[in-house]
Formats: sequence, structure tokens, C-alpha cells
Amino acid sequence: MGALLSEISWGVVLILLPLAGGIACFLFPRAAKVLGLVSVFAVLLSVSGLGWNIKVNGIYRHAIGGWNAPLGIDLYADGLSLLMLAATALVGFGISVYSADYFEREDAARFWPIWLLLLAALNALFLSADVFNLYVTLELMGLAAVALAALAGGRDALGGAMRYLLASLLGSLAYLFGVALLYHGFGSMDIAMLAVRVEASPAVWAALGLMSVGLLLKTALFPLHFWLPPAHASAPAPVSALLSALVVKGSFYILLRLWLEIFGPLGGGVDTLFGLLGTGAILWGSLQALRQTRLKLLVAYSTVAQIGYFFISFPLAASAGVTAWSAAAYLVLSHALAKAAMFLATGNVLRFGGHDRIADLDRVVQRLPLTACAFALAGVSIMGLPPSGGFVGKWLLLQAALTQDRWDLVSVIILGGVLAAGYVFKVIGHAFTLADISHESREVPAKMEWAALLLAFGAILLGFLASPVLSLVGIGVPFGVSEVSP
Amino acid sequence: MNPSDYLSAALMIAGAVFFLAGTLGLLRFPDVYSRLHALTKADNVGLGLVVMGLAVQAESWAVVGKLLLIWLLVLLAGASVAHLIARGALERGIKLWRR
Amino acid sequence: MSAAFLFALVGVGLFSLGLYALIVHAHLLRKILAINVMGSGVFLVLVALAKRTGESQPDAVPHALVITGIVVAVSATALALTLMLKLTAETGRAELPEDQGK
Amino acid sequence: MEALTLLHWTFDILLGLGLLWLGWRVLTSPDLFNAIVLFVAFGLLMALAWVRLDAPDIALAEAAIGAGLTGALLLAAFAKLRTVEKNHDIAGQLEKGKLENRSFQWWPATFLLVVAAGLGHTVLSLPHYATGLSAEVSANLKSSGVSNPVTAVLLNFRGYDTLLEMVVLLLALLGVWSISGSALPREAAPGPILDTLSRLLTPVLILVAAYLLWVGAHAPGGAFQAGAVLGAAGVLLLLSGWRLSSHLAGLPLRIILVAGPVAFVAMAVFTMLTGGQFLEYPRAEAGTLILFLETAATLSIGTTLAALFLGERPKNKREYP
Repeated sequence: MGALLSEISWGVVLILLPLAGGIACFLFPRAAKVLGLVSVFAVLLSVSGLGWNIKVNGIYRHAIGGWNAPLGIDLYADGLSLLMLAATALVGFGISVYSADYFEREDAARFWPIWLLLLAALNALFLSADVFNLYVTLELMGLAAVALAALAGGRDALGGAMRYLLASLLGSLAYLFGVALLYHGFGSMDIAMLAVRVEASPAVWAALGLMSVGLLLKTALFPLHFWLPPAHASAPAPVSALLSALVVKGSFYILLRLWLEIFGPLGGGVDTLFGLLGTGAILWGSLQALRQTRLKLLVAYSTVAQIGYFFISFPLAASAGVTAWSAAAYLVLSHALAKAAMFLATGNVLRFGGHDRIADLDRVVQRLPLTACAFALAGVSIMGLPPSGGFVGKWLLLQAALTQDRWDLVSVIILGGVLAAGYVFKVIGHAFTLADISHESREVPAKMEWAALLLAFGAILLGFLASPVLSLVGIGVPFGVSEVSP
Repeated sequence: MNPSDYLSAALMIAGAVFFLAGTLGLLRFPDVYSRLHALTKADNVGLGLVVMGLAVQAESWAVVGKLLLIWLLVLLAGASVAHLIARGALERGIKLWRR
Repeated sequence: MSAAFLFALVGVGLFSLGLYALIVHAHLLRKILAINVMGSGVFLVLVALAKRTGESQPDAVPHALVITGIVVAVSATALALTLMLKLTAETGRAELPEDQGK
Repeated sequence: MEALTLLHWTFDILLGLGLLWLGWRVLTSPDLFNAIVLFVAFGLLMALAWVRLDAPDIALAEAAIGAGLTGALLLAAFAKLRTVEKNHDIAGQLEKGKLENRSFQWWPATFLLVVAAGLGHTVLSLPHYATGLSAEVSANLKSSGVSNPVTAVLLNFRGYDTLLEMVVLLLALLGVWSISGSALPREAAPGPILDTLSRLLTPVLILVAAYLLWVGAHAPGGAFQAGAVLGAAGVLLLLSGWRLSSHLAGLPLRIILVAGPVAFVAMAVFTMLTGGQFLEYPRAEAGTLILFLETAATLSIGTTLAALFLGERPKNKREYP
């Protein structure tokens, strides 16, 4: 068994499986739901296979076509890639179970093939070691995400999707320009080779600027977040969950990877800028979330705020590398689970009451107790209360900030938590208040409630799994060696 | 330079003159129909001369055949497209230019 | 200065022109054209600089990358045009909802 | 010799200025239709630039895809936009489209001048002599199965990019079909000239596509250029009123659309089962396997491009009960 597990190249399987699944869904639309669920489940198993492989053999590297970089393209996976792949597979599986009941007939035939190709794009992105190959995966991810965002049709969804597409294309082009400069400056597209060859020069600075702007635009970091709320709030619930939980993480992962390997060692104050923008995102996103009257927009602005936390790690990493980056990784993982749970819960509320006005959420607790519970548990992780994944992430971040006496960032982290508590309780408070307006109510399938609840449970459970998860992420030393160990 | 070089240079320069005339017509003629007339007439002949100039230099008959094929295809496409544009213009009610 | 750098500079110019138009214009068709012009600019930089080998045969790798890029660009353009048409059918104007009535 | 260099320089500088001028006109010309036509002209000038840069493969791809098919897509969209706006009965909308050309804006213009200056400086700061990966490419060209280096990179050294690129095309079509829905084929009466033209040209185009596909192994050409020509044939047929019969519009059409990606996936599985790496062709058969992949890819690319031009998914009544 062990031999079989380590003989199969799971990284390749992770790319080809959802690809083949997506094509099969396209060919046989009537069986799309079954084919899709089977593929996503198989992806989940394959991630375990890759995890086993990495745990036993260390870093995974696969030279595609047998050529080896720089001529060929390499696949590469260490603990960080594994974390992203696992988050994608877990959250993706939860959302798939939910979608199986959410989309019917023709909508299912439209949703499944695009979602599976998006899954293939995400897996390919997390496994790539080549900056141009990353560009292709970025475009793949962007087009799939836009097509999904437009699924609902209507003025809001189409407008949101259009804006999203333009932002996404602009981001990819800026990134591609950076790739051109790196390649022509240093003669390789392999990240590891570039890491060795790169030295401070105008080409590197311009590449850093272009790639950062492009990727920040796609990650929706304040003030480049303008496209996110309309796109995420007007898509169908499972799509909003996919976009918020997974897609923005794709471009963030590329930025993180490039920073860790290529740009970080150059120094130059960009990390301070990222920290400032992160602060801006936390404050602005949280305040906007507090102001919203519609639940979906509130959850979307909460994403804008939480993205800010990922960027607080950059200025802290200079002298507390491992802690700060572990914090970012943990926050990415727990945000993926919690935000997916929140959007799915919101979808249940919408389906039940036909609206998502926060002020009229009255009967949700009585009629959809599991959904209300899912929202509350996800909220615990978003706020960063113990015990939850969000708590571990923010705790690590605070630790990194405290060891460096960065009181400004400490206060931002805490203030963000308080504001998050504000908007989560705003929702929960309304859900508990009794009002006597009667609504048209629709049945919500049990599976849809359970999918949201289990994802939220996952976010809480992460609060107890800090040391095994972090030791897994540490495989291959993606964050370098630092004096502070978690 | 040998005689064949002079021949092809002469042919191609003549072709270029036709292109120039066609382009001038396109820019200066008063309405869509006369512009089309100037463009297609001049370009077809111009391209023919250029193709002949190149054919003189060709190393094998296969290359000459390919060049001729290109010319024929451009003739076909040019004539058809000019017709379609003119018909489109007529359907839109664009009047013929009269002095 | 050589032809490689000349065309690379033209590429930079096209990229900037496209970006300007993308920001300034409201009409979606114009924005799509702008993205395409920007893309051509990036492709030009990528390929022009491949000519610096000092031999007659330039570096073939960027050529292959740009062919990939051209196909990606036409795919994105097709999707963008379809979205634009659907959006216009909904709102009556080929502009982003937030830009309307500006 | 001197004179020739001078001539080349003059030509290159004129070409560069022409590109910038056309790019500017595309983005500022008051009339949208003009802008699209200028964009096609811009694409053809780009093709000329590719030739000057010794990139004939890209020149072919640009002329066929960048100028040709993108132009066709833009024109078709423009025509549909006109009908949509007419339906919305907003009088003068198109006239407004003409006038929407905003006045010059200083703030973005200054910002972009700075960006352009910075990028220009960066480009000029790059080493004046660099071989990139050309040495690696020529060293391994013999074992790649083809002798055209661009095809070797596209289908062998970086074949994985091409696999993902086929998926990008498929995904764009899925998106377009998902957004614009399906429609019963409309009859169109194009008139005798277009009809004759398409009858004459379609076989020629198919022949040219096959030629480009074959020649791509050792000379400029290959799957993408061939696919684009095939797509052009499809566009011509669609313009002349031809529609796929509804028997073929379902599964058979979809099978052709995915033939390219499926061939790649099958090849990946095959190479890995026979003990190689992902997409590592056995050296002896590399040429044949690449031709097989390219044939499937050409069919898919051509069909997908034509389908993108059509827009709506051809309806098949039995598809969704």
C-alpha cells in the first residue's frame, strides 16, 4: 500500500483528475452532478496521497516531459502547497455537496464543468514552479471564476462579472509583463532558478511592481478591492463561497511564493507598504461590512477585511519569519473554511426567506437552526475567538508583532477582531429577534445545511490542530529558517 | 545583379506604383463605390506584378505555383468582399456620387 | 540601441496607451479593445527582447509563450464580448452599471 | 550594405511609429466601428512587426487569430450591440457611442507617462546581449521529434502550457455558452456571391489548415495557426448561412470540441503508464505523437473558434428534458 502510494505521482493526478472530470461533465450534462461529486471526492483522496508522499519523501518535484527546468516546466509541492491544495480540496468538497442540491437541471449542467475546470486550475496553480505556467493557470482561474460569477444572470451579476473580468485581465497582463522582465533579465522562468540568479536591478524592481499590482488586484487588497463586493455578492451562494474562499487565495499564494523565493530577500520597504494596505483593508472592509444592510454584501466586505490580515504578515516577517508566515498560512486556511461556511449559510437563508435583508432575518434561528449555528461558528473563527482556526492565526500574528514591539499592528489586529465581532453579532442579533412579519418560506435541503455546518466545524476544529498542521506546513521549509519556532 | 534581378525589380516597382495609385484613390475618391473601384482594380494588378516579380526569382515551379495561388485567392477574396461592401452600401441607401 | 530595443519600447508604449484608455473610457467595447492593445504591447516586449541572441536565430521560447498568449487573449475577448452583450441587453447601455449616468 | 541597414532602420522606425499611431487611433477614434476596423489593421501591422522580429510563427498566429478572428468577433459583437441597443429604444445611443470619447484626462495621462518612462528605462537597462534559453533549445531540438524550435517548445518542452491553453479555450466557450444560452439555428440568406465564395474557399481553407499542421514540424506553422485557419473556414460558413444540423449539435459537436484536451490527457496517462514522466514522449515516436496531438488540437481549436464566433450554443432539443 505504502509503495503504491509513493509510486503514483499524485501531483499530476491532482491536475488531470478534475480536468478529465470537467470534460466528462461537459460531454454528459445529464450525469454532471454525479461525475462532479465523484471527481471532487477523488481529488480529496489524491490530496491525501500527495500529503502522504510529501510526509514520507519530503518535497515533491516532477519534471514534466522529463526535461527539467529551465527548458521544461517543473511541478513542485512543499508543505505550503500542500496546505493550499488541502484547503481547496476540503472546501471544494463541502461546496460540491451543497451545490448538488443547490443547482438543478440546466443550471447544474452549466455549473459543474466550469467548477471542475476551476478546481483543475487551482490545483495546477498551487503545484506550479514556473512563472509563465502560473500566468496560464491565473488566466484559467480568472476565466472560470468570471463564468461562474455570471451564472445568476441579471443586471447585478453580469455587471459584477464584467468588472471582475476586466480587473482580472488587467491583473494578468501586469503579471505577464513582470514575467517578461524576469525572463529577459535572468534567463529562466523557474522560480527556484530565478531565486538564485536575481539581484537588485531595475528589471527586478519593475517586475516586483508589476507583478505585485497585478496579483494584489486579483487578490482584492484594499484599495484594489473595488471589483470584489459586487462580484461576490451577486453570484449564486456556492459560487460566492468558491470565489471568496478559494479564488482570491490563488493569486495570494503566487504573491507569497514569489515574495518568499524571489522578492523578499531584496528588501526595500515594499513589505511596509503591504502592511499599510493590509491595515487599510482591515479597517475599511470591516467598517463597510458593518454598514451593509444585505447579508451577502456584509459577508463579501468581511472578505475584503480578512484579506488584510494576510498582508500584516509581510512587515512582521523580516525578523519573525516563521511565526508571521505560519500565521498567514493558518489564516488563509481557516478563512477558507469559515468564509465558505458563511456564504453557504447565507445561501440557505436566501433560499428559505427569499431575501437576505439583515433586518428581517427573524425566523431563521427557529426554522434553520443548523444554518444559524454554522453562521455563528464561522463567525467565531472570523472574529478570532478561541478555540478556532482564526484564533490560532491571529494569536501567531500577535506573537510576531509583540516580539518586535509593533504596537501599531497589535492594535490593528485587535481592532479588526472587535469590528468583526460587531458585524457578526449584528447578523446574529437580528436572527434571534422575534418579528411578526410572515415570509414566503421554502424548504432548505438538509444536505445544504449540513455542508455549511461541517465547514464551520472545520474552522473551529483547526483551533485544536495547530501543531500537526503547522508541522505539515513546515515540510520543505517554505518559510526559511528563523529564530522563533512555533 | 543579373538580368533577372533587374526584371523582378522593374516588375515589383511597377506593382508598387499600382498599389500607390489604389491607395490614393481610396483616400481621395468621393464615395464608397468609386473608392472600391480604385482599390480593387489597382491592388489586383499591383499584386499580380509583385507576384510576377517574385516568380522570376523563384527556385522551383512549386514556389511559382504557390505564388500564383496566393494571387488567385486574393483576387477571389478582393472581388467578393468589394461586391459585398457595395451591396451593403446600396442596402443602407448610400447614394451614388454624382457631380 | 537595436531593433530589439526599438520594438520593446513600442511595446511599452502600447501597454501604457492601452492602460490609459482602459481607465478613461466608459464604453465596454472600448475597454475590451484597450485590453487587447495592452496585450499586444506585452507580447511585443516579450518577443522583441528575444532577438538579443546575437545570431540570426532568436530565442524560440518567448515565441511559443506569445502564441499561447494570443490564444488566451482571443478566449478572454470572446468571453468579455459575450458578457458585454448580455449586460447591454439587461441595462440598455454598454457600460458598467456604476459608470452609467456619470 | 550601409544603405540596406539604413533602409531597415527607416522601415522599423516607421513600423513602430505606425503601430503606436494606430494603437492610439483604435483607442480614441470617435466612431466605434472605425475603431474596430483600425484594430484589425493594427493586428496586420503587428504581424509585420513579428516578421521583422524573425518570428514568422507568431506572424501567422497574429494575422489569423489576433487580427482575423478577434476582428470577426468584434465586428459580430458590434452588430449585435446595435440590435440590442435598438431594442432598448434608446434613440441616439449609437450616436452617443460616437461621442463617448471623453476629453483628455490629465491625471491618468500623467500617471501613465511616468509608468511608461519607468518601464522604458527598465527595458533599456536590460543586458544588450542575452541568449535566454536558445542554447538549451537547440541542444535538445534533435530529441524533440520536430525541427521547428517553436513547435518543439509548444508541443514538447512546454507541452504542459499548451495542454492548459487548450483548456483556456474550452473554458471560454463554456463561459460563452453559459452566459448567452442556447438558440435554435437561424436561417440566413446571404446572397449568391457569399454562397459561392464559401463553397470555393472552404475546401481551400481546409487544405491550407492541413498543410500548416503538417509543415509546422519543420517550418513556421503548427496546430494553432492551422486551427485558426480552420476556424476561419467555420466563420465563413456561418456567415453564409450554414448551420450545424441538430443531430450533430449535441454530443458529436462536444466530442470534437474536447478532442484536443482529451488527446493531451490521454497522452499524459499513456506516458505515465509506460514509465515516463508526465507528457514525456518516447524519443523514437515523439514526432508521430506530436503530430497526433496537433491534429486533435487543430480540430478542437478550429471548432471552438467558430463556436465562439456563433455565440449561442446550438440547440439540441433532446439535451435537457
